[in-house]
Amino acid sequence: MSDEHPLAPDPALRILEALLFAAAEPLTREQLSAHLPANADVEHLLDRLARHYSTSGVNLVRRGDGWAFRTAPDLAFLLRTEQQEPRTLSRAALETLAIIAYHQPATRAEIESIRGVAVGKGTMDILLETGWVRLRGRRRVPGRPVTYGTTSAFLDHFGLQSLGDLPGLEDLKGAGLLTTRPPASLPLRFEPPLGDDDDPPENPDQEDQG
Amino acid sequence: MSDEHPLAPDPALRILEALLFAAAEPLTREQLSAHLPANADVEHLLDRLARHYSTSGVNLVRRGDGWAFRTAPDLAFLLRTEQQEPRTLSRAALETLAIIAYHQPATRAEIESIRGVAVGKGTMDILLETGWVRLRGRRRVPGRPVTYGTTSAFLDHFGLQSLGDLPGLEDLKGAGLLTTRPPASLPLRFEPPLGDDDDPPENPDQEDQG
Amino acid sequence: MGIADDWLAIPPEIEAEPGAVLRVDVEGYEGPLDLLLDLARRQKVDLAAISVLQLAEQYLAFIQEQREQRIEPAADYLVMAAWLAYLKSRLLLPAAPADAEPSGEALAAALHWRLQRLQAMRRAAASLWDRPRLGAQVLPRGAPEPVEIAHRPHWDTSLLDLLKAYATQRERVAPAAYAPRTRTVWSLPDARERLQSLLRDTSDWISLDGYLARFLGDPAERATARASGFAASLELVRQGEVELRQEQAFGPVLLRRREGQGA
Repeated sequence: MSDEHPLAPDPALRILEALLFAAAEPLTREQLSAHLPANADVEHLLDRLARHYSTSGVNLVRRGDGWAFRTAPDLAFLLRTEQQEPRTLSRAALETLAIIAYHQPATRAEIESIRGVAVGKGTMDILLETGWVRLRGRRRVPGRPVTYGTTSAFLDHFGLQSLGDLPGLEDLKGAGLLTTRPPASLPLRFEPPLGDDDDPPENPDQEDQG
Repeated sequence: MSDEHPLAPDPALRILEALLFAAAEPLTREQLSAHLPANADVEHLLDRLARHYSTSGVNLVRRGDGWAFRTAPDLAFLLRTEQQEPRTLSRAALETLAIIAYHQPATRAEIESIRGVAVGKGTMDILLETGWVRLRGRRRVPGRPVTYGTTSAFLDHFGLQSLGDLPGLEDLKGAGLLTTRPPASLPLRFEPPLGDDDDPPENPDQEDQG
Repeated sequence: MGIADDWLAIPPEIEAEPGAVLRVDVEGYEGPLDLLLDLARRQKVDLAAISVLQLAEQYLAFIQEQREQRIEPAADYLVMAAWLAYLKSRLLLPAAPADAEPSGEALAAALHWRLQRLQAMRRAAASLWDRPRLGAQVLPRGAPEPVEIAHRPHWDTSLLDLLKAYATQRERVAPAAYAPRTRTVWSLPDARERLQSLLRDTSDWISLDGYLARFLGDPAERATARASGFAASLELVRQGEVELRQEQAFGPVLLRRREGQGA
């Protein structure tokens, strides 16, 4: 296999190549043929050029009436660079996340009843942005409120194999994080605070929306 | 002859192709290799890519530390109708640019002694504004005069791989015309702006401050 | 410092003389070197083969011509003229044996070199400009696809932060079992009654603290017992039943039943 460019012999293709490369906008067949000999078959030349570039890092693509070179779609990732910026969760977001983790699936009302304050929309948006919280479904109660749960990215980030690895209340007390034992009236982890008329959480497979 | 692109099998070449096509400015080897596997021989890949495009309507060219795709110079006739002359320089500015290019790092006094006339402030401003000339540092002589040199945009604009490609550089060197003092055969102190106690121009690498 | 060193120095400001000749840049020339180069070109020979003497004469003639038209060339042209006149004299007169000044040939060679260098730079400028230039004969990518920078937040939240947050909330909402501590308080009538029953049996001075110690097993009650006991003893003094004595500040408080009282 040679690295020699197979287009070399055809001046018309070289001209098309240069014109399309240098153009700020897609060029129409008319614009292109103005630079070619009168008898040139522009359509055919464009097809050849497109085929030639089809496996290349750039492709010749049709855009409306015109033609343009564009980065091959599978290489689009090259044109994005990611910059990490360290950020800290607000206390409200962290507390809300903790409640979702321990009480999922949890509705906003349930989170608020545990925290004792309203959960701001921004807080929930940030948690969804972290990729640690997702919508799980809807509770089968009047109003069908949305329920929230954690994602596998949550487990990844916090180094947990499964949700079952979250320390229980006794563990928290043992670690000195809890000094009093919360009364049994508060729901334990993984037990959504179900009212008498609540359905149990649905099957997550049916419930998942993402 | 097939129109199939012979580069298809090599993902690294496709990546280079896409990156260089997408950029208007030359990209350095470091910028490119950031997107390639650690063991990739970027220099070799660039050579292959340049050879591949050497007969094409678009060429891969080296510009100082960077590489860029540019339309083939022999197709200039195509573009003349499309493009307006982007920039013209006064004779004084062009001469000053040439003196800086061939004598860099050069002080204003050196430029003036070559041209035999003072360099207007406007001339230097225009050259700095083109982005082709930059301040390089200061000469280590009394008064510490500023020195000027050219930029990579200068190489890009004039289609030079490196400063070594300046037209006629070797001949000028051989004829002793690129010194700021007359050759030793001329028993004359000839540069009024510089006194006996001046150092010769230093090694540019030592002198550069930015 | 010879004149050879001076001709390129920044010329001193020449005072304008009212009504005198006009001082102007020589039209079309960028300085004396440019003028010399142009005169050299008119010799229609290669610069390398040019006669410097002839060039000096042409220059001086040109300047003279200007002055005859009552146009005074700018100072640097005149400095060059002076230098060329000097050069000419060095070239024409034989050098004295002990002459410290450079020879006319050396001066001529130096001028020659300067003219060649200027001409070389002019040619270099022209050939630079004749190259296929970017934006004129060579074009970059017309529709560059700029690299997007996606800012990906990196959350520095640890599992410990999470657990603390959870524990804090659970504690915050846990109903506190608040039981006010009940304290034994001696009432004044109690204290009085106990003092009376104590003093009934003796007529000696007794220490208030010592007496309290007898009654109280629980040190927590000592403060209230002392306060109430002391207050009750004052009351008994007022009623004439008891005498109080204290030897020194903060010393033990002693009390005794008044003679003739009680049993």
